[in-house]
Amino acid sequence: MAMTRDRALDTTRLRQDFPILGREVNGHRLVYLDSAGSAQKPRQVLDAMDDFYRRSYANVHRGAYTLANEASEALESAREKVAHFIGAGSPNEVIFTKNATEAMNLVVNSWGRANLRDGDVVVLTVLEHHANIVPWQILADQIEIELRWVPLDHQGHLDLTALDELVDGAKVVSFSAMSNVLGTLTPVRRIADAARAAGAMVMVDACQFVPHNPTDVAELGADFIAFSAHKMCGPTGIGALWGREAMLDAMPPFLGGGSMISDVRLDGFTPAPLPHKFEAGTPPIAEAVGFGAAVDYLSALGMDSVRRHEVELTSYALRTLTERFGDQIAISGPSEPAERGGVFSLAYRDLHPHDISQVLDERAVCIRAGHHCAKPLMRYMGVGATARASVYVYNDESDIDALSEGLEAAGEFFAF
Amino acid sequence: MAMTRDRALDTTRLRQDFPILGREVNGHRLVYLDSAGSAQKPRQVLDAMDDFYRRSYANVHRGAYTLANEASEALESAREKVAHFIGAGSPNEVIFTKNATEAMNLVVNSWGRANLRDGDVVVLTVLEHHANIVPWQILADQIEIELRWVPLDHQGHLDLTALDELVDGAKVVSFSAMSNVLGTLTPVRRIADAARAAGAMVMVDACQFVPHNPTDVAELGADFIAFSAHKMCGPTGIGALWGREAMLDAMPPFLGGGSMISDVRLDGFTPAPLPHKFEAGTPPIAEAVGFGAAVDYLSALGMDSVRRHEVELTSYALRTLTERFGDQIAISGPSEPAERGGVFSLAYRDLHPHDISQVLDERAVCIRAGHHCAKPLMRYMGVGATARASVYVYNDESDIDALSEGLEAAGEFFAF
Amino acid sequence: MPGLEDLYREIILDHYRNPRNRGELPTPPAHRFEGFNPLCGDEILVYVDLEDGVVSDVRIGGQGCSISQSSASMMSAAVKGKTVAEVRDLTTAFKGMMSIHETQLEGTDEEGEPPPDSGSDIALGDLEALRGVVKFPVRIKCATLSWNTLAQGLDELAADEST
Amino acid sequence: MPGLEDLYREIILDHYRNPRNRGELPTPPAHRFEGFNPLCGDEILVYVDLEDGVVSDVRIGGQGCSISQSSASMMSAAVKGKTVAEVRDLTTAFKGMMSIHETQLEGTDEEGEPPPDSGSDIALGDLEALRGVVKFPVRIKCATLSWNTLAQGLDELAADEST
Ligand SMILES: Cc1ncc(COP(=O)(O)O)c(C=O)c1O
Ligand SMILES: Cc1ncc(COP(=O)(O)O)c(C=O)c1O
Repeated sequence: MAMTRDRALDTTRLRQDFPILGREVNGHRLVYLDSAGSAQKPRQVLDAMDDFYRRSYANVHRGAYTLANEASEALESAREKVAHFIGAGSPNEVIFTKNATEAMNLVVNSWGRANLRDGDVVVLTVLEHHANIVPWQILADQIEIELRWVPLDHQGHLDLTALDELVDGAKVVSFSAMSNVLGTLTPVRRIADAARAAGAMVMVDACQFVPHNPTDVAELGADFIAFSAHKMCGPTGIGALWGREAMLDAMPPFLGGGSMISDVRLDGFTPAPLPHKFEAGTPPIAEAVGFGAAVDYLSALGMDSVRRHEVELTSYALRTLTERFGDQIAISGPSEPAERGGVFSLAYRDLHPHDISQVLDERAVCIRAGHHCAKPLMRYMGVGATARASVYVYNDESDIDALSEGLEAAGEFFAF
Repeated sequence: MAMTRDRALDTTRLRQDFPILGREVNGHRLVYLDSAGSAQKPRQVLDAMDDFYRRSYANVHRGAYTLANEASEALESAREKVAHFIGAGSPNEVIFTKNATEAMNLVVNSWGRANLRDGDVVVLTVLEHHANIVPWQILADQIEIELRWVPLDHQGHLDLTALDELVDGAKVVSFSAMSNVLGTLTPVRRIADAARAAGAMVMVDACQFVPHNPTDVAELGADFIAFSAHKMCGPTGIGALWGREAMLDAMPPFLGGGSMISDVRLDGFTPAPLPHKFEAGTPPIAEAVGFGAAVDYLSALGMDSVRRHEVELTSYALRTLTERFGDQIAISGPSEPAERGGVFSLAYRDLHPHDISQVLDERAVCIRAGHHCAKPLMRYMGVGATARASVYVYNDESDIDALSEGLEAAGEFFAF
Repeated sequence: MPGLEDLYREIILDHYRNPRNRGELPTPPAHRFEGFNPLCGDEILVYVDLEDGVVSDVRIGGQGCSISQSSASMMSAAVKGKTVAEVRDLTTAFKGMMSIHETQLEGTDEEGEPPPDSGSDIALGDLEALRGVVKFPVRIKCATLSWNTLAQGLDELAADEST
Repeated sequence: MPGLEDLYREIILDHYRNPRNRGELPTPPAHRFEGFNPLCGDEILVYVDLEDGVVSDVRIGGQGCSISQSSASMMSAAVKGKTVAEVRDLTTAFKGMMSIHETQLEGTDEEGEPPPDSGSDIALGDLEALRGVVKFPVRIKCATLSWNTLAQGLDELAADEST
């Protein structure tokens, strides 16, 4: 593909920022198409963490010495960056967790235990990731909540024809802003408005949304959103929960320990104010520094451009794969690029996802084969697994072409 | 201090491994005496993480491609290293958490909810860190457990004269193997044996023990131990829970989400086998790599040598500080180096810890001033805060001397 | 770096394309064992008829990748007519072959040789073709899925009968 | 890099060595307000006698570092004889001075000047000596502890009276 001047992102230049993309596997250049699983990291993020450890590392919030002070400022400035990135009203609304999964467990446990009673209804959708299903099922072992499921239409959109009935009487509506299997973007605001009108709390699993779209929590209309740094060019070991300050304030603590208290006596404790109330123990300090750097990196690219880039790539992928393979390929999810992100679950001939992925790996094309932590969705789709390719800022048309050629090769290899 | 050949560790050479120790603060070389708060990191650990991100990064356990495979092997090999470091019977007994605090919350929630009933007794000690107090207090809001407290003797040892009565009828005995304020090493085996004889589960907060002593879980005799990587030359964002396999096996999951399941259906889920059952969501992958590298680093030094080094330094500190300041200084905890670690809570004249720490910081001497997340102990000691200096592998006598001179200067500054 | 041909031997592809003993058996009298691979969602069904401690018939159902399907197909051919004790020995031998040997993972050239500690003198026959799988650690679970399903099923049966 | 002398002005050390209004007042009629700094464990007690909306007497108890103790001592001297409304204004002015101003944190040379948006025309007198604290962010909580304790106490009192 020739580069044209009016592209949303200059991927050729940008790829230089990602050391791992210079690697070869099996003699081929790495074609990384598993960013929905986890994104690669630019050197700006890696250097920020490394420099921090080499210059300013100390535990935070407790020491009066220079390093401790620098470390605390680094942590809190990362919190401000993340808050700003999603349009939060205050950094106090951003809780650092170990990943998005912990963020959702925090809400289910803290808000859930304080607010749910036997017989209460929690509405989920069938396209949810396990992280937004299993915590509710664990809670359901202790409080007899009823789970209701929003179904899908034939294109993998949420089927909202019965939305009003579904949310009627519900205490919670919790759903993903973008499916990590189908790529579907869900109408967050519409669902949130309906849910709030019905008096329900709204949590949004924004793991696949925040890394790929401009995010403004006020616009989304949810009470809580959860996301992970590692899917947005940041490090492992850190995620974030955003919540409305008044709701977080009213919630009981989740994990107990250092930092999350104002006072501890033998007979009880007084929790600290936000955000520390929900951050027990030594936080992921260097990881927060990396998270902040990731947010800086993405902001410099511009989230509008990131989204435009992915729409371009999505159009290219849908078009070229369909042109090449016709009805030998089925790509799940909405056919309209504006309604989806760059995540493509493929069914190709009758090849098993594992076998496709194996042949692709031989050519250094990395895709995910499996259930993508969405087994209820797999059952709903009537499959055990899918082969999933997903793109991010560093991918371009040549990566889609490599995928395409790899599929061709897999088809030949297993032809019979 | 001149170097002699028969020292336990060659600190002069070893300091070269720690980039941050080359830094100057206020024109002085950094004298880092807050390793009980968090330890500094050798380049071996930083490089391991950086290399991993630059060469082999991908999400784990889910992909069939080369990078995903390398990342999974890196994670599991780190688990094996940590397991080996503490003498665990199997890597399945090592659960990676975000920090030691989460590890203890995991036990309190999972084991606690499954096994404790109204009226049950949990025995703690007054020297506990908040991480081993507050989770129990949170649980006590839901199950009416009674907390009993082991007192201290005048030297800061646990007073075990009434041990048998204290553990009698208890369901849990949970205590620290080494105080992060007093430095006291507690008789873990003796307490564990008494507790187990009484039928109680035994959890050990080993945050200050594992980094500084050869550790063999079989010898300790506990059911669970918790510790954090960041206090043992490893990164932030990761800690570990070790538990007896049979006990972990019998426990219900704690956090729900991806990776911790074998199957998820709309009507329920089946947890995965150990260790994944307790590791919901994307784990701290690069952090595990760093944890493994930290364990390699410490193993290469030899934990016997690490302990000997700290006993040497402790003797030196206790001796020189007392010689210099006489009854103007009071150092908490056991006076016998063999009974303690290198953590020194100081009361110096009537200076406030904050003011001491401020004057020391001017000279780049980093100590901690505060309650060290042990407010019940502070109240027990009748103080609001202490000034705490603590040593690790990279400290030597010159650091103690710098502390000593700083104290002298603080005394002069505030003299009246 | 091992190549695709190490994994996908011709005989494996043949069993994948033409699976043996595909189908179901009426239960009872047959026993039905179910297994799944939580990593990829593959599911396998193994039906066995047992007569006097001998596997008189076997059928394979479910879905999976070429490795799990061909392994199941080969297994069905290998166990038919064997006693339960013989099936157990064969399973041990097969899983021995499938366990990861450091030297092989390092990528030395000993593809053809049996690992030194496979130790058993049980002939694996066609199953030898699956040896290449050990070089692709994530695929080992695919190759052993049907075997684990059958072994666990037989164990449970034995446990049921002894109570 | 700011030095110790920026933090520990002579007047601060003087209030630390010779704290004004140290002690207790009988409650009632006095009010007793308690505050603590969770980071370092410092605790402060502020006793105030109020007569017709005027702070007629004040005493300081508790323990803390030189900054929190001297700030409390200066506060006690500053508020005695003032109306509650005046105390509120003074608190606002003081906390305005204590809020972190980026430029000052960067370490420029404007130690002496009031930050541009402190804006109030209330004379802080001796309290100006605490201005250097803003360069030591962790110590700001020490300097504001007594002020927050008093302000919160007065707020609660007002709330109680209005119900
Ligand atoms: C004795 C003790 N327990 C628990 C902790 C908590 O460890 P973390 O903050 O890494 O969870 C610490 C350290 O802060 C400690 O010293
Ligand atoms: C939609 C969705 N939700 C939740 C998660 C869980 O994120 P994490 O594993 O970082 O906690 C993921 C990613 O795996 C995801 O794609």
